[in-house]
Amino acid sequence: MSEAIDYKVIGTRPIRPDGVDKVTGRAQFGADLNLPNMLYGRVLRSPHAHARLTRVDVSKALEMEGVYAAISRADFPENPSDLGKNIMARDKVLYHGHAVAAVAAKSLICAEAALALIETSYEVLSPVLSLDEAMADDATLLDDECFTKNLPETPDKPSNIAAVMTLSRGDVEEGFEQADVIVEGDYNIPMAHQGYIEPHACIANINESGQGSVWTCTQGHFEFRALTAKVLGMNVADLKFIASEIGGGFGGKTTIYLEPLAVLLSQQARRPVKMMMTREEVFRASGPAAGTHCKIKVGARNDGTITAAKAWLAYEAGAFAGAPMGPGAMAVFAPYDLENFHVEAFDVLVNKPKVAAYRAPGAPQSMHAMESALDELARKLDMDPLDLRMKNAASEGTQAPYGPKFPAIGLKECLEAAKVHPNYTSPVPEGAGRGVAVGFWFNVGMQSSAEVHINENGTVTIIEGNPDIGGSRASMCLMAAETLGVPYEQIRAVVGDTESTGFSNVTGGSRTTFATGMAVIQACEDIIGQCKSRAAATWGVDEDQVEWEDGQAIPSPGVNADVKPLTLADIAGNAAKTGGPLLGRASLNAQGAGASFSVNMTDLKVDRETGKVDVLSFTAIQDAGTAIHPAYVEGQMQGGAAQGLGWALNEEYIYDKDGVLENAGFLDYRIPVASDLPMIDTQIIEVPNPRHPYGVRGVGETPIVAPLAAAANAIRDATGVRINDLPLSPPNILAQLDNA
Amino acid sequence: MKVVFPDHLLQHTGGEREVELLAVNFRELLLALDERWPGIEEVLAKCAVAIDGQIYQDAFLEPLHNDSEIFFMQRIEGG
Amino acid sequence: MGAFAYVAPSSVAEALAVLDEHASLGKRAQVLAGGTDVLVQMRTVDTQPRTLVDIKGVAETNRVDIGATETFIGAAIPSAVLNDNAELKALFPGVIESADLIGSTQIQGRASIGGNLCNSSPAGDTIPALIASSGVCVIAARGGNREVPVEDFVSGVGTNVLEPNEFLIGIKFPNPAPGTADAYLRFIPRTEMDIAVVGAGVSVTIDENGTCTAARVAIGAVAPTVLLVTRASDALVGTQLDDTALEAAGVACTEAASPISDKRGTVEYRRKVVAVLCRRATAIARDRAKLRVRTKVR
Amino acid sequence: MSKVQITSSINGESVEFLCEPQQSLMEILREELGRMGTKEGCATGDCGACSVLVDSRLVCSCLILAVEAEGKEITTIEGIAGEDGLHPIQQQFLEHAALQCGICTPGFIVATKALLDRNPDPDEETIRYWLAGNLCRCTGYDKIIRAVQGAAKELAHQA
Repeated sequence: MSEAIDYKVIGTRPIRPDGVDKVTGRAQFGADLNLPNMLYGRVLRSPHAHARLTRVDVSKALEMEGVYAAISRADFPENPSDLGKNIMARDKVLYHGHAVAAVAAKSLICAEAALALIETSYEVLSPVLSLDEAMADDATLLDDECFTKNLPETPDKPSNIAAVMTLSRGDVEEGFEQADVIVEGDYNIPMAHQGYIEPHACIANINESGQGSVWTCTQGHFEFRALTAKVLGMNVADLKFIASEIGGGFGGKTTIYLEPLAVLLSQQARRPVKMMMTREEVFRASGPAAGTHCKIKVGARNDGTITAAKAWLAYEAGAFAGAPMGPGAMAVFAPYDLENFHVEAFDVLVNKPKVAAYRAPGAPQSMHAMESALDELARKLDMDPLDLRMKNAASEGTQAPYGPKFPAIGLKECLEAAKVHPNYTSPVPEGAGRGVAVGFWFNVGMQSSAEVHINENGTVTIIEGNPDIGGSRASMCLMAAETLGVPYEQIRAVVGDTESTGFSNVTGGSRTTFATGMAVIQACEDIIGQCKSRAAATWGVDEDQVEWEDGQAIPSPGVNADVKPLTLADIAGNAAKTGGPLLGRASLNAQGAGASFSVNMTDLKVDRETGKVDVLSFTAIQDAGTAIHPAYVEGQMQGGAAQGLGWALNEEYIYDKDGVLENAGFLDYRIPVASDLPMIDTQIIEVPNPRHPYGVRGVGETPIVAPLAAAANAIRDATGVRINDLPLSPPNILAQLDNA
Repeated sequence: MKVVFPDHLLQHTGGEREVELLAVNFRELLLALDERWPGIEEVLAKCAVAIDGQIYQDAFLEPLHNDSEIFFMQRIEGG
Repeated sequence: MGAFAYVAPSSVAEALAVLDEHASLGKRAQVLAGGTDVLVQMRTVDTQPRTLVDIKGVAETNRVDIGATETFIGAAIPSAVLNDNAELKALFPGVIESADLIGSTQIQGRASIGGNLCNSSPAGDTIPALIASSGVCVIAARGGNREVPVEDFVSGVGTNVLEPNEFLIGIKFPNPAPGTADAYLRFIPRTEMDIAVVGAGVSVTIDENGTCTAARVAIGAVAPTVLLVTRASDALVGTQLDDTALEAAGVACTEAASPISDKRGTVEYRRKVVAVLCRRATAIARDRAKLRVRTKVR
Repeated sequence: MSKVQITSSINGESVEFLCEPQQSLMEILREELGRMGTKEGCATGDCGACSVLVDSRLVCSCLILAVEAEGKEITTIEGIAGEDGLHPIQQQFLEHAALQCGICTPGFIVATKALLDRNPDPDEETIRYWLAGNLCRCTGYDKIIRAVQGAAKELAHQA
């Protein structure tokens, strides 16, 4: 670990600026705004998983009293993108729950009644519901125009395989020949949902000329504006998007569903239109994580050195292309220094909702397969599973499987910490099993903007463009406090709307504290420069004779000026005389986000008569770079662990033979409840990212990756039986124990 | 400098995985590559790139050195 | 299209009059107690208008009456209230723990035994426990109350013997004889918040020698209705309730079960686990009964 | 459709409203009365975000008809803080960073209030089972449980 830097406020755990509003019920989420004269919008959804939509007629609904607008495909621009077709079905419906029409009415009850008056006819087609079915040569096609991308030559006939991707190095077959031990496995994971507690909701208020505003719960209101404008053929400058507080997203609120519908309905009705998905609609018609089928083969020498690794990864894209098979393929072997590997990945259309990002999209599925295979390899080699990973671990300078050499990374530090952690060194509880696994995510930078306003009393207002999901406003305030040298309490952070601050990409990819933080720091540096110049003007000295220290301007050492230091408040109070208000700003496209690695371990107990799993302990160790607000870093690690465990143990999309989701509610889509989990121990490893002023890496996504295999490996340890397919639900476990 | 393409771009480079080129920044590199394989610039513009180990989603103005290692890769987004 | 209406009668007679009027006019009425099933159904699978007849204002449906020989539990009492009744808990621990398993703390603030029974789901948590403890439904009807043993109340998935102009007032139980105790177990994948994948309610009576003299075993979520498994009882009576006897009762449950595969479990899984729960619940009931051999609980 | 007039007490204040017989208390609280602190996560009683106290008992406001609120005393999240500021439960949630997105927080705080009102010193297992009907997808519950433990301690200290 690198030397600890002595920060003043970074690393402390102050109360978040939005906290009081959230514990008192004042915070306004997507559905929490009502406007005068507002209507309620509802969506009619397809009762079929795959059908030609031969007729849709909203005219009778429009005649109903209390109904002010009704729309269907005819109201949208021609030549839609896939996103446009997902927002509103055109010639085909491609999943059960696909939107086919929408109405706006004076009440929810009235809107619901109006849906029954919309006339539709369908020519039902057979649904394609599994990867095997979809990839078969004679498969029913979702899209006759889908020709597999990235092949050396474009194929001459369409298929459900939207794209393939390969990654390779060395010679795998030769590598396997060098191996003393080879393990192979075949792993299936069904679709799972992000399960944010707040359903999608928005209000659009659009005038006759197509100008107006949209209030919405989103991970990125600038990108929602861009996507909505594109789907509707509108001008982004005519639309103001305001991000409400957001009740969880985890990737699921990086794309739009309701917004274009609300905009069109509002424009037609000339009144504000509020739309809220029901929980059932969230499950049926927003984007879950891809279901996968992964095959892994790994060979090693007796000393544990991996000589070759091979992966075949098929991802369900849902109704439209775009499964995260690329990152899945790039992540699968990322923690390891491999000479010979080959990865082949597929983006496959099936009649299920179009998948969306879910925390480290693509990585949990492929890495579950690899980390399970490594557990088997360690058993065959009779080697400690952490030692096996350490033997092959990537470190600074290792050529990553996806190309470049890694800069400073913290995998080995995490493995070392795990090896001596009490959850690893203590005896495994009677009847339980212990599993370990490694997680990884790239993290990204991208575009961010920030403005820093110094108020007349020296307090600071930060305006940034990233919705705050997990406490990022607190992190922004901390980084600004550190940079400016003023107390945290003196700073407020605000998420501006699309008209009040510069463009920012979504809150996602673990980028906000990294990239938006970088913008905030630069904006603060801009302020410091201005303050120095104001102080110089006040004192009548040159700018280079002023320094900024502990939140005040002081004369540089050796400068002979008999002046008192000027605090931020002093300079702000006198701003009118020295050039007007103080406003700092920065906008950037942040590069150099640092990859983050984790090691998870868990003790699980299995009831061999019922297959029920008890989670006895869980430890998450992760290289977070510098932890700006450690409590929220721990929170990300704990939340990711809970989501990963949920996916491992009970969460799954269950479809009937017609492609109808059978568990579209929190009763049967079983996310972990409080009594399912123990306290989740965390250990933050801080290997600073050299590309960030304070060493931030990005934290939010890596935590969901390792729990899947850690749980599977613990159950293998507890029962002696390797169960390849998730979830490790009681019926699955009991069936596998009986088969063994 | 060394420029490396991933498998899915080989269809655009006639199967060449690695080339040596000279350019002072990334923008010039793209132009040089496009000269060699007309049309590839448009494809590469949609890629991320790693320059000496650092991943850039958009590297347009990044300076390059004679001994730089450049890997094109798929863009990463996140949740 | 009709509309929703809500009435809250304050007596049995008034409630019956409302139900009768609707029945005679062919209008739909539905009795509402805690509403934890009714409201969900109204919002999802059955959105058609109806008159909701809230019986919580009818005193009898809120009464707990622990008599010398029998106990009456009103149909509309929330689980949370039952759970706070220590005397009731001591008498029928299995029945109360079944009520305590319905949903979350919030659900228990509303959900009632009567509602659980009238919802008539094969997976209803209280039903196996009510049957095991020989519960009898007290039904308000126009000619006076009528009584139906719980095992005869549910007629199919979601259906029961109530006429449209009747409603359930409560359940009565014979007070447990010396050496008698009950227990209920259900299996769910999580620790809370799920619908039973399998449930088993057991009541046993043992004599001073530890010999089982009477037993009732009822199993849930493994057939269209909750089953009273007499062959399981037969396997227990006359034994010391040892492992062999428990095993045999479990096998009888597996044989009696005719489950389906659905999103909550497979046929094979349910058949297997029903035996496990029968064994485990019987062991709990047995251990409780041993503590009561010489003492009548009331 | 004929609306029904209802009078309830909400956070100690007498409130009259009109509702359709099939509307839930949650819908009326939010869409008619503007008490937006009570959140909708599922409307089927599975997530606990809409938790309120009705005559001091913890319930999901999505599973009560608004007409059933006649004459009842309802406490929502807006009624938890006292005249002197935040309730210790709210304060402890802040100090323990027991919220990330915050959508589940009002429900958790109302449910915690109901727990500590009846059991001032619950153990971890009791807390976890009591709160099993409140779903949180962000925190993994760890910091929430610690906040509840902290609140119990704080309240005992104040008593």
